[in-house]
Parts: sequence; C-alpha cells; structure tokens
Amino acid sequence: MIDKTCLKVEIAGIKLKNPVMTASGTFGYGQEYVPFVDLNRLGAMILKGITLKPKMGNPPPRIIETPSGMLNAIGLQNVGVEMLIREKLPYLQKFNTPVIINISGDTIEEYVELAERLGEVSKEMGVTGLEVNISCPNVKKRGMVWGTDAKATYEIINSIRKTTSLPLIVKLTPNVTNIKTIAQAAEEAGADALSLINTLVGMTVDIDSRKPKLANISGGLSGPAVKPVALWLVWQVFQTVNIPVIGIGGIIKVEDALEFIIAGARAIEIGTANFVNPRVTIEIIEGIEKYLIENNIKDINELVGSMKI
Amino acid sequence: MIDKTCLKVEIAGIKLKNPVMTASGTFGYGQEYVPFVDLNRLGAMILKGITLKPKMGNPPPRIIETPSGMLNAIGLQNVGVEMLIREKLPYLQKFNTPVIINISGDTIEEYVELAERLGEVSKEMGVTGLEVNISCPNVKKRGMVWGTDAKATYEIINSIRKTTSLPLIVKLTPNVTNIKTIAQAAEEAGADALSLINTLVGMTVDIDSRKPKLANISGGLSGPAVKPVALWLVWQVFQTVNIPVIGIGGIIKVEDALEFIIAGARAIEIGTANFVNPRVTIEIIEGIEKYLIENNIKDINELVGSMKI
Amino acid sequence: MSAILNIKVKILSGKEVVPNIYLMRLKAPEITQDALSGQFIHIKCSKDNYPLLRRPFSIHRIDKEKGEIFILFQVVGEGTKLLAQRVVGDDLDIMGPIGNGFNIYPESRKIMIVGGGIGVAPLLALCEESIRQGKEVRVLISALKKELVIGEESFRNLGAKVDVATDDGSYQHKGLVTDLLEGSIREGWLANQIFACGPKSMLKKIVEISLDAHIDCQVSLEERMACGIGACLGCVCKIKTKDKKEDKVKYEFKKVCEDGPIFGGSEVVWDD
Amino acid sequence: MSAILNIKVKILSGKEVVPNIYLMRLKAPEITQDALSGQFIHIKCSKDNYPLLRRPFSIHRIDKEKGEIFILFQVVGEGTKLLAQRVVGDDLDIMGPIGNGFNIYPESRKIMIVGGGIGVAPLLALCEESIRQGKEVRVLISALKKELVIGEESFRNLGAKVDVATDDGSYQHKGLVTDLLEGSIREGWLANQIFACGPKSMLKKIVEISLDAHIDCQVSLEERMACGIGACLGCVCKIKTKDKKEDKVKYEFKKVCEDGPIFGGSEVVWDD
Ligand SMILES: Cc1cc2nc3c(=O)[nH]c(=O)nc-3n(C[C@H](O)[C@H](O)[C@H](O)COP(=O)(O)OP(=O)(O)OC[C@H]3O[C@@H](n4cnc5c(N)ncnc54)[C@H](O)[C@@H]3O)c2cc1C
Ligand SMILES: Cc1cc2nc3c(=O)[nH]c(=O)nc-3n(C[C@H](O)[C@H](O)[C@H](O)COP(=O)(O)OP(=O)(O)OC[C@H]3O[C@@H](n4cnc5c(N)ncnc54)[C@H](O)[C@@H]3O)c2cc1C
Ligand SMILES: Cc1cc2nc3c(=O)[nH]c(=O)nc-3n(C[C@H](O)[C@H](O)[C@H](O)COP(=O)(O)O)c2cc1C
Ligand SMILES: Cc1cc2nc3c(=O)[nH]c(=O)nc-3n(C[C@H](O)[C@H](O)[C@H](O)COP(=O)(O)O)c2cc1C
Ligand code: FES
Ligand code: FES
Repeated sequence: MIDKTCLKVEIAGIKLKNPVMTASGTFGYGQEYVPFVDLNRLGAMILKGITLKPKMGNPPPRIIETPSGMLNAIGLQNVGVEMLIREKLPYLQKFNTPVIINISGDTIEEYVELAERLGEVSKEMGVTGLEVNISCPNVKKRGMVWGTDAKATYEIINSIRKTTSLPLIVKLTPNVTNIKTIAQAAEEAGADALSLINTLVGMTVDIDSRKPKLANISGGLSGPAVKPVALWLVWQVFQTVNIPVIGIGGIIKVEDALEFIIAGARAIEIGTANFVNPRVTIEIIEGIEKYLIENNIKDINELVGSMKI
Repeated sequence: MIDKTCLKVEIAGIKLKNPVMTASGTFGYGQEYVPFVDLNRLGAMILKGITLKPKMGNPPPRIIETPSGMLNAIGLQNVGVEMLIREKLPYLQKFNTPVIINISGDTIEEYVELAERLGEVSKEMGVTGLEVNISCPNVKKRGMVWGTDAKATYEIINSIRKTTSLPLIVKLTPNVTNIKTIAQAAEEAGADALSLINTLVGMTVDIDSRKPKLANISGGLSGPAVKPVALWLVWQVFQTVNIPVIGIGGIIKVEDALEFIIAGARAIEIGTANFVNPRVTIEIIEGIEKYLIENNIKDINELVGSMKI
Repeated sequence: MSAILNIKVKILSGKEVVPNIYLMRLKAPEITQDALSGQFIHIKCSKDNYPLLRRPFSIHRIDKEKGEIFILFQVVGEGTKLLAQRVVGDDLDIMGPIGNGFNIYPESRKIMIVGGGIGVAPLLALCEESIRQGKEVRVLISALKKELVIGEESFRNLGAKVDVATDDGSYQHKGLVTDLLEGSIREGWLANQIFACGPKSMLKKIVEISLDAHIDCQVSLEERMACGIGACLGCVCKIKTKDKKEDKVKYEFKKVCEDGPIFGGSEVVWDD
Repeated sequence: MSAILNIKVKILSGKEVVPNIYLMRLKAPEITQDALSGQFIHIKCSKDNYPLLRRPFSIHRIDKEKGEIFILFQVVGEGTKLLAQRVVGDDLDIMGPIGNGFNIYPESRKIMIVGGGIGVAPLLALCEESIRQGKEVRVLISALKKELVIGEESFRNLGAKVDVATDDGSYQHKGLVTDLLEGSIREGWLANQIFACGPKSMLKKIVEISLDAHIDCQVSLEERMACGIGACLGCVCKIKTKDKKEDKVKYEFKKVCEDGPIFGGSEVVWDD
C-alpha cells in the first residue's frame, strides 16, 4: 500500500490542491463558513452567483425540503458585482485558495460586462476564474433559458470568451433533452471546462392552502435526490467533450464524490450538503485521499473517468 | 361538514370509481397484488408494459436504491402480447375495474400492430384503454426516444390513433427541455389523455469495482425523490392541453396524491410505492375521500387543478 | 457576536411537558458561555440524512452554571417527530448559538413578554435575563386550551407576573393574548419594551398595539432555513429600510438566521 | 404455496451474536403456520420511508409451537443498520413467507448443507426440517475467522455433524468450505442432496463439485429486490431452460423472489 497520493488537478488552467470545490449559492461568500472550514484546504471556492446590479431576490418562503432534497427559489439575491469587489473579495485575499466567481445575467450584455469588470480586478482581487451560470432566462427570448438551447449557449459563451482571458467554466442545466449538444456548443464557443448539474425544476403544493409552497411557485431541486441524474449527465458530457468536467449534484459523502470522479469528473462541487454538515468539504477531501491510498492510486487523475463498462 | 363525496372521474372516456390507478411495471399483471389489494376498489389497473414479442429484458442487477428513490433497468421484460391475452387478461375478467394496457415498441409498426391486436380482443378481454409508452428508443432514428421529440410524438400517436378507437393515454417522459410542445403534439395527434412522468434517466457507480451498479449502466429514477419534478411538469402540461392529465411520480402518501390533483391531475398513478407498501393504493383512495369530506368538497373534480397562484 | 460552533452535545433529559410539546436538556457548556436569549440552535434531528436539513430551535433556557441549555419544541412534522424520539445519552449534532438575540435596553424598567403557543420557547431565557437585570416583568401567554398552556409556572418562579389566555376559555381569559395586552395598557401598565414570539397574526397585532401605545417592540420571526448561518439566503423576511435621504420607504430581504431572528416590530412587513 | 401476508409482527428479542451479525426473534404465528425452510420475509427496516425499499431476509428458524420466526442478518448498509437498531417490543412491518423453499426429496437419506458466512441464515431451518424427516445431515460452514463462525452449536444441537473452515485458519480447517466438501466426497460420504447458500463464487464451485459427483444440488440465490412478490421483475437471475425438442440451451431471466430463491444448481448461469 502506498502512503502518499496526489490530489492535485487542473481545471480550466486553474491549479487546485484537490478536486473539492464549493457550489455556488451554498457557501455564501466563503466567510460564512470560516467557523467550520479552513478555507485554505479547499480545492477552490465558487461564490454565490453575482449579477451586475444588486438583486433583491424572491419573496419567502424560498426553501422547502423534499424527500432527500430541497427546492430553492432564492431568485439570485446578491449584492451586485461592485459590492462583491469592494466588500466580499478583500476578505478572501488572505487564503491561498482559488476564488471562482459564478456570474448570471438577463442579457448577453450583462454577462459580458460582468466578465469585463471581473477581468479588470482579477489580479488585484484574486479572481481566478468565472463560472457562467446559463440557467437564467434570456429576457430577450421570452424567458427561454440560455442553457437549454445549443445556439444560445454558443452565442453567450462566445461573447464572454471574446471579452475575457479568465478561465471560463460553463455551468450546465439538467433540464434539457440532450445535454451533449449543449456541452459541445459550450466547448466550441471557448469554454475551458464544464460544470454540471445545476438544479432540476420542481414544485410542491400545500394541500391546505392549495398554494404552491414556494412563493415563486417553482424552485430548483438539489441534494441527494438528484445524484443519479447528475451522475448520468456527467458521464454523458465526459464522453462528449475534451475539456474537463466538474461534477455537481447531491454529493454528501465521499462515496458520492468518488462516483462522480470515476464517471469522469475531474473536480466536484458540493452544494446542499454544506447546509447539513458544514464541514462536509473537508471530510470529503480527507475521504478521497484515504480511498486513493487504500486503492493504491498514486494520482487522482488516474481515477478520473476510469469507469469500466 | 358533508358526510359523502364523489370520487368518480372520467379519463379518456373511461369512467373510474376513483382517481387512483397503478403505474405500469409496478403492479405486475394485477394478480400479484391480490393478496394485499381488493382490485375492485382501484380506479384502474395499468399493467406491465407489453411488446409485440416477448422480451427477455436486461441482465441483473436491474434495481438499485438511491436516496428516496430507485433506479430500474428492467428492459421491458414481458410475456408478449399473445401470452398477455391468453394467460394474464382472463384472470382480470372477474374484477370490475378498468384494465389499461401499457404498450411499447421499437418501431411505429410495432405500436400499431399492438394497438390493433388489443383492439380486436378489447371487448372480450376487457381492455378498456391503452397507455402508450413513448419513452422507448426509436430504432429507426438511431435510438432517439420517441417522446423527446414533438414531431416523432405526433407521428407515432397519429398512427396509433388511426388504427384504434380504444381510449389512448400517452405517457410522457420528463427527460425533455420543453414538455409542453410534446404534450401539444400528442394532443393534436389524437391522444385522449396524457400521463406523466415516466422515469428520469440516472446512473450510479460502484466505487469498489468502478463499474456502474446497474448492468445496463443507466436506469430510470422513480420514487419520492422525483416528486417535485413530476409535480412541476404535471402543472405545466395541465396548463397547456385540454385533455385530462394523469399525475405520476413519487406518490407514496395521500398528501402526495392530493398535490398532484390540485396541480391539475384528474387521476394519479402509483408506482414505486407499491413495493414499499403493497396496500398503498387503497390507503390513498381512503385518504383522498377523507380529505374531500373534511374540506367540504362534494366532488373530486372540483379539486382538479384548483391550485391558487 | 461569538463564533457559531458545530458540536455534538449530550441529551441529558427529554420529556413531553404538554401533549405534543417536548422539553429537552442538553449538556453544552461551549454554547452557554456566550448564548443570548433569543438566539437559536440548528439541529440535525436524526442520525442519518433523512430528513435532510437541520431544524432551528430557540434556546429556551440557558443554565450557565451547569453548562446546560434547554429547548422546548412542538412535534409538527418529520424532523420534530424524530427529535422527540431521540434518547437520553445520545449525541445531538447542533450548530449554535445563532442569531442576534433580544436587545434589552439598560434604561428599560418594565418589560412585557408575550408568547403564543410554542412561541413561549425563546421567552423563558429572556424573562430570566430581564429579571437578572432587575426589570419588572409581566408575561402573557396563550394556548388553545388549558392542557396546552406552557411555562406558566416557570415564568412565575422567576418572579414575573403571568396571565394566560386560552382560545376556548378553559383557563383564565377566553380569547386572544392581544386582548390581555390591550387590557394591561388600558389599565396603565406601560412597559418600556414589548417582546413577542408566536404566530404571525399575533405578532402583527402586537406590533400594531405597541405602535399605538408608542412602546418599543421586538419580535422573534421564523422562516424556513437551510444553512442557518447566512450562506444560502433561504430564510429571508421583508424588512422596511429607513432611507431617510430619499424620504421614501424601501424594502429589503433580511436573513432571519443572521440578521434576526429578532427584529424591531415596526420594521417588519407583514402582508405578502 | 400459501398466500403472502403483509403484517406487523412484534420484535421479541434481538442480539448481536457475532460481531456485526444479529439474531432477531419475531412473534409471527401467521407466518410459521405455512413457512418452509428456504423461504424469506421482506422487511421494512425503518419506521419511515428511508431507506425506501424493503430488504429480504431468509427465515433462519421456524418455531411452529411458539409461533415464532428468527432472522439472522449481517449489517452491510443503511437498511440492516437501522434494522439492528430496532428495539424489542417494536412492530416490524414484514411481508412473507415468500419463495419456493428448499425441496427435500422423500427418498434422500443423506443431506449435505453448506453455508458460507451469513449464508448459513436459511440453513438452520433446513437442517431442522431434514432431521425431523429422519435424514442424516452434515453441515459445512465457513467464516473469515473464528470469531465470525455462526450457528455451529445450533446445527450440532439439532443432531448434525458440523465442520468449519476459516479463511485465516483460526478455527478448524484453514481454507475454503469447498475443500471440506471435496474432502467428504473423497472420503466416501456421498449425500443424496447438497444444499448451499453463500457468496456466488462459493456456490459456483459447489455446483461444479456436485455435478462431478452426480449429486443433486440446490442453491439459495440473492438479487436486489424491490417488490419481493414477482411484480417488478427486478430480482432476476439467468437460468438455463431445458429445451429438449430443439436440443439447444436457452436462457431465461427468472425471478429470485417468486421462482426462487432456491434454484437447481445446474440451472444457474454463473458467468455474466
Ligand atoms: C429561529 C427559529 C426558532 C424556532 N424555534 C422553535 C422552538 O423553539 N420550538 C419549536 O417547536 N419550533 C421552533 N421553530 C420552528 C421549528 O423550526 C419547526 O417547527 C421545525 O423546523 C419543523 O420541522 P419538522 O420537520 O418537524 O416539520 P416539517 O415537516 O418541516 O414541517 C411541518 C410543518 O411545520 C411548519 N414549519 C416547518 N418549518 C418551519 C419554520 N422554520 N418556520 C415556521 N414553520 C415551519 C410547516 O409549515 C409545516 O406545515 C423555530 C423556527 C425558527 C426559524
Ligand atoms: C432472498 C434473500 C434472502 C436474504 N437473506 C439474508 C439473510 O438471511 N441475512 C442477511 O444478512 N442477508 C440476507 N440477504 C441479503 C440482504 O437482503 C442484504 O444484505 C440487505 O438487503 C442489505 O441492505 P442494506 O440496506 O443494509 O444494504 P445496502 O445499502 O442496500 O447495500 C449494502 C451492500 O449490501 C449488498 N446487498 C444489498 N442488497 C443485496 C441483495 N439483495 N443481495 C446481495 N447483496 C446485497 C450490496 O452489494 C451493497 O454493497 C438476503 C437477500 C435475498 C435476496
Ligand atoms: C440555496 C441554493 C442557491 C443556489 N444558488 C446558485 C447560484 O447562485 N448560481 C448557480 O449557478 N447555482 C446555484 N445553486 C445550484 C448549486 O450550485 C448546485 O448546482 C446545485 O444545488 C446541485 O448541487 P447539490 O445537489 O450539491 O446542491 C444554488 C443551489 C442552492 C441549493
Ligand atoms: C420497476 C419499474 C418498472 C417500470 N416499468 C414500466 C413500463 O413497463 N412501462 C412504463 O410506461 N413505465 C414503467 N415504469 C415507470 C412507472 O410506471 C412510473 O412512471 C415511474 O416509476 C414514476 O412513478 P413512481 O415514482 O410512482 O414510481 C416502471 C417503473 C418501475 C419502478
Ligand atoms: S438559513 Fe441560510 S441564510 Fe438563513
Ligand atoms: S423483487 Fe420484484 S419481481 Fe422479484
């Protein structure tokens, strides 16, 4: 048995100590988890989705638990990119963990402006990369979600690509018929990596009031319930593209993370599980290391996509 | 408070005592549940999916439990339509509950032939309607699943419609970007009702062997985990079509069934829950009746789609 | 505010104090050190991940000497059902103490505490602290019926005057606890501060009464929570922001877990 | 075969007999009436729907007089973990008896029973029944090490001759239980029937040995189950179908729950 192993991976040109990242929207701006997690130990931090202007978000209730999962309809409440730069990023400078900013917008122009602005401050503020959330509705195309259409995906990613040299991770939505075509479009448009899945659309109803339980009617389903769907899609995308894939969806224990890695994820993001166990990221990093050693795997990159079929 | 209520609903011209049906593939050929359920009390029985010729199905393992759900990859093992007619349907004659046959095929011709054959024996064998499973891959179109494409859906349902006067329920797959267009295509092609959802595609990996846990690699996710997704899609389809909608997906207690009805389902199908509690259908029928009485609702049809937004 | 801990604490005792409402005592010296009345802890109700999310519960009593905290909770769903089934000696996974806590002004002399149903949970620690600070405290509590009145004796033992309203009149005043509040004001017992916890309709009414009587009022709000520590933005409530420059009312969604759970009554926007 | 029941039965006792393996006694007169050795019951391990599906467990002992059945199970995952935590007096939701059971031929005089690890579970009831029918019974059991040997005394108390193999040699024969089987055949103790339950690799080898020795062999198979009653087609195994007319081997997927769990050793297709 070996006694040391290498957990380092490279995603979109970003060098990570280990493959464990935090999923956007579930780890605040990092600082919230400082009482529980040594941020220096994380592979990377992806912060709450940011928009150009501050957003108020949806009215409550915004969260409903479902069997082994949860629905959320936060509505992208966030402080806006300027406040992010001024008030949130400075605090993160003291950690030597890559910070990736998850960006959202209603129009291509907004995405592009966000990418430009973050590019400008990237050196100074330690912005290592962007994760482009294309699960937002395109206001120009009557609410159609960018990430559900290959052409729209190409268009938006291509525009952002032209603006910035920052590493671009494109985050895919699972609510599509054929994720391979979307993944290909993102790759062709210049994405450096793909991350998936974002949440599945879901709803629940209060049978007493006969109203939807979420004020927003629908919400995004996350948590262990969605893991089988996420794993399948990660494997589909892994077989389709040549850029690294980041697995997300229902990871709550080390076995889950390993499943994603074996199915092709070079890194993973942990979302909902942070709410259940605030130290879950660290426990999973330690668990992966243990598994590699026990299985005589000297470098985690050997495990990536090693699924036998 | 009222002391009596009406549970009767009509779906695709089929009159049901109550809105509770069994989901295809989870209730065998009915007979298996006789030790636990008085089949006369069910709204309708939908039997295991049938194909023209017997099918051997996939190798095991075919079933894996997932958080609040399960993956199955039965591969449509079934006795074939002739054996169904000869050996399974006669037994069901003694019950006065509508029997609906779930049909599958690889080509349009197979679906059409199945519908014809079942039409021929419908009077004699008590076949009250067909549920068309369009989640099978279209062998002619390189494995594309019928139900993921509006045109293919129209084509296949239209062909079946021309062959048979039996009530046609079209069963939709959730693995699509826009279920509304598929629902519309089915309606236009002559469907009398729509049922949804079939299973979500999923996978799980054994981290020791590094093989998929299912021999078939992927499987269909069902059970409580998928309920929020199913509810959302049912509500979407309910708002889109003028024919009745049947809600399926993760129903395991009466509250779940009521959520679907409030969101627009005129009837519901119970699947995975039969495995957990073989009497669940009856318990849900009784629970619905109790809820209606307690809420002073004289006719269940008043509850259908009564969601306030 | 002190750092939030995530620790395992021993269940020292647990009992059903009135039908469906449980009192649980936990050994948690790390928490008692800094806990404030009005704060809550975020509990993993079961040993596995079902139900998935933690559940928030107010700190009912803080016994700094023994290093013990109490929670008082009502069984309303899966999480509380499983919590009630946990046995003495078990380790309970909690995060806390969380939130801002009640703010008792040094200058206040008279304190009115109003609790509706299980809403009395955070108020016992508040009462104890108020009395420790030498305030005169009156407590009004309400319940559906006599059997469901919680904490009456405990408040009285601390030295507070306690009045009760029951919906069915089976004990003391028949009607709403807000009747009692209005009554006490009419009689001239004017508190410097009102603290309240209970159903939204009750809180709304209490805030109205306090505004009319020009009494400062703080309420403890509830909202469904995921993280409990300000990271998910799930638990917000609508709060009026005094935007003095522009002279128009603005709204903001504030987090119950981090910015609350205690809010100034007049800031809260009730109708939504 | 008798109808399958879905009933709640009382847990009379439960204990850890060897590390991680539990013996549970259930009051189930409705089941003992008709239960056959080799049948199983399908258990809802927890009180809520997590884990979701039932778990199948062989009937370990049938006490018709007292109306009690026993199960013997190993903790391997969530379901068995929760089952082990269930307390005496609890109601357990079970379905059963299910399956075909072992077929002891009236003409058999000598019976060989082979169990690997937790595979001994269904074999005690079989041994008891064989001895009741006046057969001469030998039992071979295997375990990883001495501490994990299960049931040795129980089999012996019934009147069977028992031999043990341990992987590490910490007790009796060091090596595989199939060594013992081969040894006994070499020594000339030829059973009329061999019954086996355990890991697939072991069963496969036993079937080979039995074929060589021309001894009829029945094995108890396992597969992941959902319904447990033949409705979902989830639990299949590949079985050779003798198609004598066409003179070629055909295969079929048969249900472990309904057509099994006991299959003729020579029918089973092992390599897949
Ligand atoms: C800051 C805070 C402090 C609290 N303190 C206490 C306390 O001291 N004692 C106590 O008994 N309860 C308290 N609650 C409410 C308690 O958290 C909920 O009752 C509990 O989460 C319900 O969990 P469950 O799994 O049993 O019910 P669920 O199955 O989640 O829900 C059952 C029912 O409870 C209601 N409910 C669930 N969660 C909440 C919530 N967060 N707010 C309001 N209603 C909810 C729902 O409307 C639902 O109808 C507090 C809530 C908050 C936010
Ligand atoms: C007819 C039959 C009779 C059985 N009798 C017994 C018995 O008497 N005593 C006993 O301890 N076990 C018995 N088993 C196996 C038992 O059902 C499983 O160990 C149990 O379902 C595991 O549940 P879990 O939730 O603890 O584990 P899971 O979390 O479901 O799985 C944990 C591990 O157990 C293995 N496993 C799970 N289910 C099965 C299964 N059905 N067959 C084989 N491996 C499985 C998996 O490979 C997995 O690695 C029997 C199985 C069958 C089909
Ligand atoms: C409360 C909450 C807020 C989220 N906010 C964002 C967001 O701002 N941007 C984004 O791309 N994804 C967001 N997500 C999606 C997660 O990043 C992740 O893709 C999803 O939750 C699935 O992973 P999980 O099952 O591990 O939670 C959010 C998820 C949750 C639960
Ligand atoms: C074991 C199993 C077999 C199934 N077989 C079929 C089938 O033959 N035809 C079909 O249309 N759907 C089939 N389904 C899908 C169910 O009918 C149902 O649509 C799905 O399981 C979602 O409902 P549930 O969550 O209540 O199980 C099957 C589902 C399961 C779990
Ligand atoms: S519960 Fe997550 S921000 Fe309050
Ligand atoms: S477990 Fe369902 S058929 Fe055997």
